[in-house]
Amino acid sequence: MTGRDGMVESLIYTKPVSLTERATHYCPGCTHGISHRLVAEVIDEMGRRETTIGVAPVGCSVFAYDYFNMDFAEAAHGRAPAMATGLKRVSPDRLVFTYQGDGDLASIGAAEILHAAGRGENITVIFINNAIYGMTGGQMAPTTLPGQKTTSTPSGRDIEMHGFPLKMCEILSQMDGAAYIVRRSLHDVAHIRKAKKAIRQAFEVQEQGIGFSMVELLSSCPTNWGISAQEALTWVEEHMVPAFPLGDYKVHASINAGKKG
Amino acid sequence: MTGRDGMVESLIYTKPVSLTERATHYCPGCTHGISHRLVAEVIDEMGRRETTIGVAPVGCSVFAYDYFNMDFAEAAHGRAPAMATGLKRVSPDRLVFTYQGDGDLASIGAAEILHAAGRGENITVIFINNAIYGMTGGQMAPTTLPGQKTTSTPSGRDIEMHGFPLKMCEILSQMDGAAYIVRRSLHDVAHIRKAKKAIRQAFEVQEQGIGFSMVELLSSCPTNWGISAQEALTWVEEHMVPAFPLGDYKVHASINAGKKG
Amino acid sequence: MASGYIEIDEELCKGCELCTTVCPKDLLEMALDRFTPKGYHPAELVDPEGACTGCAICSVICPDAAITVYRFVPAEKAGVS
Amino acid sequence: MASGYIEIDEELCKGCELCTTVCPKDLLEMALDRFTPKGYHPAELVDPEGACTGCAICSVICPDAAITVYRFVPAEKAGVS
Amino acid sequence: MQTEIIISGFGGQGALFAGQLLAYTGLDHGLHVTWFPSYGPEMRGGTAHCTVILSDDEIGSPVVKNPSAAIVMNIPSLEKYEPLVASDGVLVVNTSLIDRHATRQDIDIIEVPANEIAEELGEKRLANLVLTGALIERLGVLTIEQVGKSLGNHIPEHRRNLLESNREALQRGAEIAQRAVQPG
Amino acid sequence: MQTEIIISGFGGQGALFAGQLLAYTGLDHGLHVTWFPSYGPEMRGGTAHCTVILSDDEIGSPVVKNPSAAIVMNIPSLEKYEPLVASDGVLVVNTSLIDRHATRQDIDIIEVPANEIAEELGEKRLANLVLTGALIERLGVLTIEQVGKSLGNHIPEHRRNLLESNREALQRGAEIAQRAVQPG
Amino acid sequence: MGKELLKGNIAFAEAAIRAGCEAYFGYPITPQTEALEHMSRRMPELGRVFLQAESEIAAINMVYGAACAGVRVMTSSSSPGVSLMMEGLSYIAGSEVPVVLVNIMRGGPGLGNIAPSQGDYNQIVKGGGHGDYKPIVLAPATIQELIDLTFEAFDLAEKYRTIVVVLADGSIGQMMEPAELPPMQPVRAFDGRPEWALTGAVDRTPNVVSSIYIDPVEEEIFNLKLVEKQKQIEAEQVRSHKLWMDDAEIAVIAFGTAGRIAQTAVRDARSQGLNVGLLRPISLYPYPYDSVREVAEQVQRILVVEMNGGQMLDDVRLAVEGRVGVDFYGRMGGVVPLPDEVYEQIQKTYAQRANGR
Amino acid sequence: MGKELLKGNIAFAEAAIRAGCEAYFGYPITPQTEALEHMSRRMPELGRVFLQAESEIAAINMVYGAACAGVRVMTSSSSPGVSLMMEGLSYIAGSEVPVVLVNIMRGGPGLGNIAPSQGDYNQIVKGGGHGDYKPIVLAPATIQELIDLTFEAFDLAEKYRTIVVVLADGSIGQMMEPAELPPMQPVRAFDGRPEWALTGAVDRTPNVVSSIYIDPVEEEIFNLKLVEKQKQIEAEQVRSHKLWMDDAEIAVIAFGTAGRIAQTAVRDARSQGLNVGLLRPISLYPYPYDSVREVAEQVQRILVVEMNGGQMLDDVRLAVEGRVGVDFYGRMGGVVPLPDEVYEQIQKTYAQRANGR
Ligand SMILES: Cc1ncc(C[n+]2csc(CCOP(=O)(O)OP(=O)(O)O)c2C)c(N)n1
Ligand SMILES: Cc1ncc(C[n+]2csc(CCOP(=O)(O)OP(=O)(O)O)c2C)c(N)n1
Ligand code: SF4
Ligand code: SF4
Ligand code: SF4
Ligand code: SF4
Ligand code: SF4
Ligand code: SF4
Ligand SMILES: [Mg+2]
Ligand SMILES: [Mg+2]
Repeated sequence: MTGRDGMVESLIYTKPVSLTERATHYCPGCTHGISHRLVAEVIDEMGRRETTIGVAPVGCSVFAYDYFNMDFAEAAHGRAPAMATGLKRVSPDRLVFTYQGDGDLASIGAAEILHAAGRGENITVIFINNAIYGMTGGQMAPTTLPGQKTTSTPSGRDIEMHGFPLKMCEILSQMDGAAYIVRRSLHDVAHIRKAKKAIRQAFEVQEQGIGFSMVELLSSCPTNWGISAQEALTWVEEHMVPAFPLGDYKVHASINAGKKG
Repeated sequence: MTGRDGMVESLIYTKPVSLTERATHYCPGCTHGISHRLVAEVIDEMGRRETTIGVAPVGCSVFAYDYFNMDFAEAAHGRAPAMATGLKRVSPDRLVFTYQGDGDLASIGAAEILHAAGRGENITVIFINNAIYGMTGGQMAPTTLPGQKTTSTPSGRDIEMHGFPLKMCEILSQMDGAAYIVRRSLHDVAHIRKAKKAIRQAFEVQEQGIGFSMVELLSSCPTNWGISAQEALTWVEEHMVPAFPLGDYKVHASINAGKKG
Repeated sequence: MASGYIEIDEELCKGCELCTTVCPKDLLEMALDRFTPKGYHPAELVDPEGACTGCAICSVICPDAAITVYRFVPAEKAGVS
Repeated sequence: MASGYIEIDEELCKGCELCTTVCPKDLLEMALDRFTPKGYHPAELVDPEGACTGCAICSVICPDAAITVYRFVPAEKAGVS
Repeated sequence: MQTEIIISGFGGQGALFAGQLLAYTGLDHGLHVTWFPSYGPEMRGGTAHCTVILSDDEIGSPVVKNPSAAIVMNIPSLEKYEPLVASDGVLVVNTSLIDRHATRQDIDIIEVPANEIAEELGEKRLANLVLTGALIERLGVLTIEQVGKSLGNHIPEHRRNLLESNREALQRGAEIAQRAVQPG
Repeated sequence: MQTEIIISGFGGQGALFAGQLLAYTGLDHGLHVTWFPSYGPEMRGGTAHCTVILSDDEIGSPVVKNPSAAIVMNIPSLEKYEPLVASDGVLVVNTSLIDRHATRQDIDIIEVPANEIAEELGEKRLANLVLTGALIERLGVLTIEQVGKSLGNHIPEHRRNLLESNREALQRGAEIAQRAVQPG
Repeated sequence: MGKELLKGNIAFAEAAIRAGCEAYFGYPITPQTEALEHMSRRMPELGRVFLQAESEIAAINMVYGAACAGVRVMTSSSSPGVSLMMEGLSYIAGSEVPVVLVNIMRGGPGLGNIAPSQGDYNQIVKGGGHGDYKPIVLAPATIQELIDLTFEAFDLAEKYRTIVVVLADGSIGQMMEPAELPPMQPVRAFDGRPEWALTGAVDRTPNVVSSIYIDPVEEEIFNLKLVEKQKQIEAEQVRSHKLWMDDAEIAVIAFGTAGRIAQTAVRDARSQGLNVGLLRPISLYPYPYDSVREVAEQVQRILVVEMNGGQMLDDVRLAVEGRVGVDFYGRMGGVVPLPDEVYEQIQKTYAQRANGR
Repeated sequence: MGKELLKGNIAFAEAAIRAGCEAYFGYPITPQTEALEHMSRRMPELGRVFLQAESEIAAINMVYGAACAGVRVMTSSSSPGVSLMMEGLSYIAGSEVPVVLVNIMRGGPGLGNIAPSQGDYNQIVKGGGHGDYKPIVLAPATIQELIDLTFEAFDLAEKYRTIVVVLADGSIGQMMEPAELPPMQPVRAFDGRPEWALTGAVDRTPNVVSSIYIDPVEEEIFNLKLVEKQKQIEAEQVRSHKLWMDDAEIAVIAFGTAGRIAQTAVRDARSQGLNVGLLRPISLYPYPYDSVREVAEQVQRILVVEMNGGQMLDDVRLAVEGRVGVDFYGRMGGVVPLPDEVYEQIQKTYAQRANGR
C-alpha cells in the first residue's frame, strides 16, 4: 500500500514461519529464544520447513517441538545425535537437525555426539553452550568455567575436583568425519548475525551431503546465573568468549570456507 | 654361583612378579600378552605391585585380573574409566589403571574416557588399539581402517556408511585435564621398548598426581585378521602406524617431556 | 519523518529489556504502567519524533520474536504489492 | 663359548614363532617334533655353537613371558650371590 | 484439627517460601506439619504452588483435594483453586495481578493488592508475605506474631537484613484483612 | 530312533564343522537334526564342542547328558566325555593329541592318529574329517557315501578345491575304524 | 522353498529382512553377534540400512529415531546389552512407535557368561525400564518358531504401535535346525509411511513424537490409553502350546528352550506310562493365564521348569492361585537342564500329585 | 537433636552422611537433584568424596568402583536415570559389593514428567537389570522413615553385601516434614576396609572383584549363593506396618506415599464406622508375603492402592492366592491420589466385602 510521500510500508522483519505462534516457556532474555529464531529464519530462507525434521533434547529446550513449526522428535537425554542418525539414515533427503544443551551434548551424550561426528553423520547440530544445566536448576555443566558457582559447585568449580571445561568444537574438530565445526556467540547483535550465517552454512553442508556439521552458540542463562538478561550477555562476552574462543574449528575442504571469528 | 672361566650365571630376564604364573587365554602371538608384560614390568620396577589396583575391560583382556598379580576389578563394557574414578577417589594414594581395548574405550566407553580425561582424573589408561573387536569375533571397531574387512564390514569399512576411524590420542589431547597422552606401537622390539618407557612415564605422571595419562598401543589380532602372528605385526607397521601416527600428543608442562616418536 | 516503526507483540514479550539496550536511536522503553498476561512489563516503542529507521536491530536480539519491523521504502523499491 | 642362554617354559609357549623372527643370532626354532600341553609346537633354543649372547631380545617380544634369559657375566660384575 | 493451605502463583512470586514459613511456624508451635511443593524448574514459566498442612494429629496425605485455605497470586491460580477451597474456607486473592473477582459465596474472600503494597515497601518480592499476612489474620490457626517470630528463626542469613521489611509486609497484609468486609 | 553325537576338541580343530557336516547329511537324508555348539570366541583358548542329534522324530532338547557317540580330539575332551557316552555307544579318540587310552569296557572305542593321517594327506586341518569318517563307519546311522555327498553339497565355495582331499580324509578314517579291533 | 539348516541368529535376522525390515542398528555381543554380521552383509546389498552403533544405548536410540520415521526397524542384543536399552525402551513405549527387539539371553547377572539362560524374563516381561508399560514378548522354542515369530513381530509392532520383544536364549541363537524362511516382503515406500510418522510436514500440520506429558493428568490419560491397548493385546495375542494334556494328571509348564527340553522329558515320562502334559507359553506378555488356570483346574500338580531362579513361576502362581501345588525346577547361570534331570523332577512331582499343595 | 523441618531430598542425603557414607556420585535429575546439591556442599566440607558424574551410567560405575574399595558409597536418581543404571546394578549384584541407591520416582514411561509416581516398582523390585538378582528395597512413607531407612541401608548393604534401594516417589523427595537426623557416624578408616576389598595386595594374595563366571556351572554355584543369601534376607528383613487391623473386615494395602494417603482415608473410614485396616509394606523386597497372607486370612476383601497401574498388586495376589477378592485403585503418570478418592474406593470395597472374589 502506498503511503505518504510516495513511500510504501514494507515488512522488514516478522516472526519466521518455521516458528509456531506459541509463546515459549523460556525465561525472559534467555538466548534459547534467539537460537530458535535463527534456526527458524535459516530454514525459512532455505525453503525447507516442510522437509526438515528436528530432534529436541532434554534440557530447557525440551519443548522445542512446540515452538518449531515442523516435524519433531523428542530424544532421551543426550541421545539426540543417535536418534537423528536413525531418522536421517532412513530419510536421507530430509534435513535433520538436533538442538542440544551443553549438559545434553557434552556430558551424558558425549559418546553419541563424538560418534555422530566420527561417522560424518550428515546431520546438523545446534549446540547451546550456556555453561550450566538450565532445566534442572543450575548445576555444573561440563562447560562450567573454573571457579563458576553453580548449585552443585557451591564454592565455584574446582578443577581439582571436577576437572576442566570441555571444549566441544576443539574435540569434535579432531574427527575426520566432521565437515563443519564452528563456535559463535549470541552476546550482541553483530555476533548474532554471524551466528546466523554459520547456521545457514551448517545446514547447507548437510544439504550438500558433505558430512557432520555443528554450530556451538555461546548462550546465556540469566535465571541460573542469577543476573539480568543484559548482564548475562555481558558475562558471555567477558567470561565465556575468552574460555571458548570463537572461530571455525573445522571447515571441510569442499566448503566455500568462511574465516575465523 | 660362580661358573666356568670365573663367570657367574646371571638372570637377565624372567616373567615379572606382577604377573601370575597362569598361562593366558590369548591367541598365539597376540600382543595383549606383550602389553601385559610391559605393564607388569613397569609396576615391578616401580615397586608398586602391592599398591596398584587394576581395572579390566570387557574384551579379550577381560580376564586380565587372572594374569596380573595384584588387586583387580572387572568393569562393565566401556565403563572402566568410571570404575577407576570411583576406586581412585576413595584411595588416592593407590596407583589405579585401566586396561582397555578399542571397542571398549573408543566405542561404547567414549563418554567415560572423554570425561575421565576432561576431569584430569589421576589414573593411567593402557589402551590396546587392534583395529577390531577381538573378543566377539572380529567386528568393526571405531579404529578399524577404511577398507578393512571385518565380520561386520564384509566388503571393507565403508567410510560413507561407518565413517572414519577414531583417533583417540588426537581427541583426548584436546582435553585440558589430560597430562600425558601418547601413542606407541608393539610391532617390533625397538617399538616395544619405547612403549615400555611410555608406560613407565604414564604411571609416574599418576604417581606425581599430574593428571590423566594414557598410552595407546597399536596392537595385533592375528586371529581375527586371519594372518600369522608375524604377518600381523607387519600389518601393524604397514597399515596402522601410518593411520595412527606414533608420538606424544600431550605432555603436561610439568613432565620432564619425551620427544615425538 | 519516521522511516520505520516496530510492533511489539505483548503476548510474546517477556520484558527482558534486551531490545532497549540495542536500539541505536534509544527508542525502546519498558512500559512500567502495565503487565503482559504473563505478568511482565512489556517493551514499547517511544518514538514521538519518528526517529525509528526500521533498522531491525531490536528484532535481531529479541529472544521471543516479539518484534515486527516495518520500513517505509520508496514505492519503486518495494516488492510486488 | 656361549655368553648366555634362554629357557622356554613350555607351559606358557604358544608357538607363535615371534621370537624366532627377532633373535639376532637366529637361534630359535619351532620344535615340530612335539606339542605343548595346549597342543602347540613350542619354540626352542638351537644353539650348538653357543652363540646365544643372552641379549634378551627374544624375551622382549614374547607375548607369553615364556622366555627366561641368563647371561654369564664376570664374577666381579655380578650382583650379590 | 487439620488445616490445609495452598499458595499458588507464577514461579518466582515466592509462593513456596511463604508456605515454608507457615510450616516452620506450625512446627515451632507444636503442630504436625507438611509442606509439599509443585516443583521443578523443568516447568519454567508455569505456575508454582505448595500445600501446607497444619494439624494436631499425624498427617497422612501431604496433598488434599479441598484445602481449608488458598492464596492465589495470579489468574490461573484463581481459576484452579477457587472452586476447590472447602466451604467456609479462606481465599486470598492478589488483585495486583488478577483483574476479576472471585465469585464463591460460601467462602471468605480477601482481596489484597499485594504487588502495589510490596512496591510501596520498596521490595516487590514481598508480595507473598503481604498475602500471607492477610491469610493468617483470617485463618485463626497461627498468629501474625508467631509467624513473625518464626520468620526470625528461619530467614536465610543473607536476607536477615530484610527481616523488618518482611515483618512489615506480614503486618500490612493483616491490616488489609482486618479492614476487608466479610462477604455474605 | 535318536542318535546324539558330541564332537569336542580345542578351538580351531574343526569340531564344529564336523558336526555341521553330520547335521547336513542327516537333513539331506530325511532325518530331524539339531546342531548345537559351545560357542563364543569369548572363550578363546578353551575347548570347542558341538552336539548333533539325528532322529526320525521331532527333537526336544538339543543337548543330552549321555550321547550315543563322541569324538574327542584332546585330553580334556576325553576326560569330560568318556564317562558320559551311553553304554554300547561309540567313542572316537584322536591319539595324535591324547597319550592315554580310554578305559571304558562297555563302549566301542576307536583310536585314530588323526593328525598324523591328516598331515600325510598334506592338510593338517583335515584331522576332524578323519575322525568323522571313523565315527560314521561304526555308528551305522549314516554312510560314508552319504556324508561325502552332503559334503559336496555344503562345502563353502572357497574350499571346494579341497573337496577330494576332504572325502579322502573321511575314507581314511573309515578304514581305520574297519581295521580297529572291537573291544570286549 | 524347502527347509534349510539354519542357525538361530542368522534365521531371525533373515526373517526380519523378509518381513520388510528397512533398518537395523546394533552392537556386537555374544551370543547374538551372527545376527548383526548377517545384517551387515545383507542390508547394504538390498539397499537397506545397516549401522553398527557405538553402543547398545546408541543402537536403541537410532532404532527409536528410525521408528519415528515410520519404517520397520529392529535391533538385537543379549542380556547386558539389553540392560543398557532400558531407558530407550521406556521412551519408545512412551511415544508409541513400533520397534522389534530380539534378546538372545545369556548367563548373568553382570558380565556373567555367554551360555544360554532365561534370566531376563522379569526384565523383559515385567518391565526393566521405568514407568508403566508392557512390550509384547514372544518366546520361540525352535528355529522355525523363531523365524515365524520374528516375521510376525513387525506386523504386531505396527498394529499396536508397540515394542515387540522376541525373547530367546543363547541356545536358540546358536543352534542350527532345519527351517523354512518366509518369502520376501517388499519394503514400504516413503509415501506409504504412516500418517503419524516424521517424514517432513509437507501439506499437513507438523507431527511430533514425544514421550513427555508434563501435566500428570495428561500423562495419566496417556497411561490409560496404554492400558486400553494392553487389554486389546491381552484379548488378541495370547499364545501357548499344549501337548498331551488330555488325560494329564500333572503338567509341566516351561517356555522357550526349557520348553523343548521339557517336551523330551515329558515324552519320556509318557513312554514310561506317566500321565504328564506340557504347556509351553509362547507369548510371555500377554501371558496365557487362562490356559494355566485351565491346566490348574485339570491336573493335580504342576512343575515349572526354567533356566533361571523361578521368574515365570510367579506368573504361573498368579494363575494357579493355590488351586494345586506348584513345583519348580530351575537351572541358573547358563546351565541348560538336560531332559533326564527334568524327567527326574517329573517323577517327583508325579509322586507328590495326590498330596495337595 | 530435636526435629527439624526437612525436605526429603536433603534429609536422605544428610542421613547418608550421618551413616558414614564416604563417597557420593550422581547426576542431576528432578525430583531428586537437591540431594546431589546437598552432597556437593557437605561432602567436600567433611573431606569426603563428591563427584558429579557425566551421566547416570558413569555415576553407577563410579559407585561400583568405590564400592570395590570397601567404602560406604551411594548414588541417587530418578526413574529415567535409574533405567540407565540397570547394567551397572546387575554387575554390582553379580560381584556382591555393597551399594546404596535412592530412587525418587517420577511419572513415566519415557521422559514423562517430574511428578510423584510409583511406576518403577517392577523395575526395582522384580529386577530391571539382566539376570537373577534381587536388591533389598525399602519404601519409606515419611521423611523420618526416609532418614531411618537410608541410614540403615548402609548397614544392610554391608551386612549382606548387596544393593539396597530406597524407593520413594517425588512427593517424598520434595516434601518437607519435621524429622530428626541420627547422630554422625565416623567414616571407616582405610585400614578398616573389609578384607575382600580392593585396597592393594599388601601382605596378602590379590583380591579380585568380578561378575564373570565363564563356566556356567560356576555361575550357577554363584547364583545359588545369591539365592541362599536371599533366603536369609527374606528371613530377617521383612518389614511392614499394620494399623487398625484388629477388627478389620477389609484391608487396604499400599506402600510409600500411597500408604500414607491411604492411612488418611482409612482413618476417615474408621471415623465413619467402617472396619477397615491398613497394611503398609515397608520392605518391598523381601516382600511381606506372610503379613499379606495373614491379612487375607482375616479380612473379607482387600483394596490395593498404588501410584501406578498395579505393580505391587501382583505381589499381593501371590500372597492372597485367591483367598479373598482383591480390588485395585491406581493413579498413574504422576497423579497423586487424594484421600477422598481412596476413601470412595474403600467404601466400594467395603460394600463388596460379602460378595467373595
Ligand atoms: C537420563 C536423565 N538424566 C537426567 C535428566 C535430568 N535433566 C534434564 S535436563 C538436564 C540438563 C540440562 O542441561 P543442558 O543440556 O545444559 O540444557 P539447558 O537446560 O542448559 O538448556 C538434566 C540433567 C534426565 N531428564 N534424564
Ligand atoms: C554391554 C555389552 N555390549 C557388548 C558386549 C560384547 N563385547 C564383549 S567384548 C566386546 C568388544 C571387544 O573389543 P575391544 O574392546 O576392541 O577388545 P579386544 O577384544 O579387541 O581386545 C564386545 C562388543 C558386552 N560384553 N557388553
Ligand atoms: S533456566 Fe536458563 S537456559 Fe533455561 S530457560 Fe531459563 S534462562 Fe534459559
Ligand atoms: S582374538 Fe585377537 S585380540 Fe583376542 S586374544 Fe586372539 S589375537 Fe588377541
Ligand atoms: S527498528 Fe531500529 S530504530 Fe527502530 S526501534 Fe528497532 S532498533 Fe530502534
Ligand atoms: S527483547 Fe523482545 S522480549 Fe525482550 S523486552 Fe524487547 S520485545 Fe520484549
Ligand atoms: S637371548 Fe638373544 S641371542 Fe639368545 S636366543 Fe634370545 S634373542 Fe637370541
Ligand atoms: S615368542 Fe614366546 S610364545 Fe611365541 S614361540 Fe617364542 S617362546 Fe613361544
Ligand atoms: Mg546448559
Ligand atoms: Mg580391539
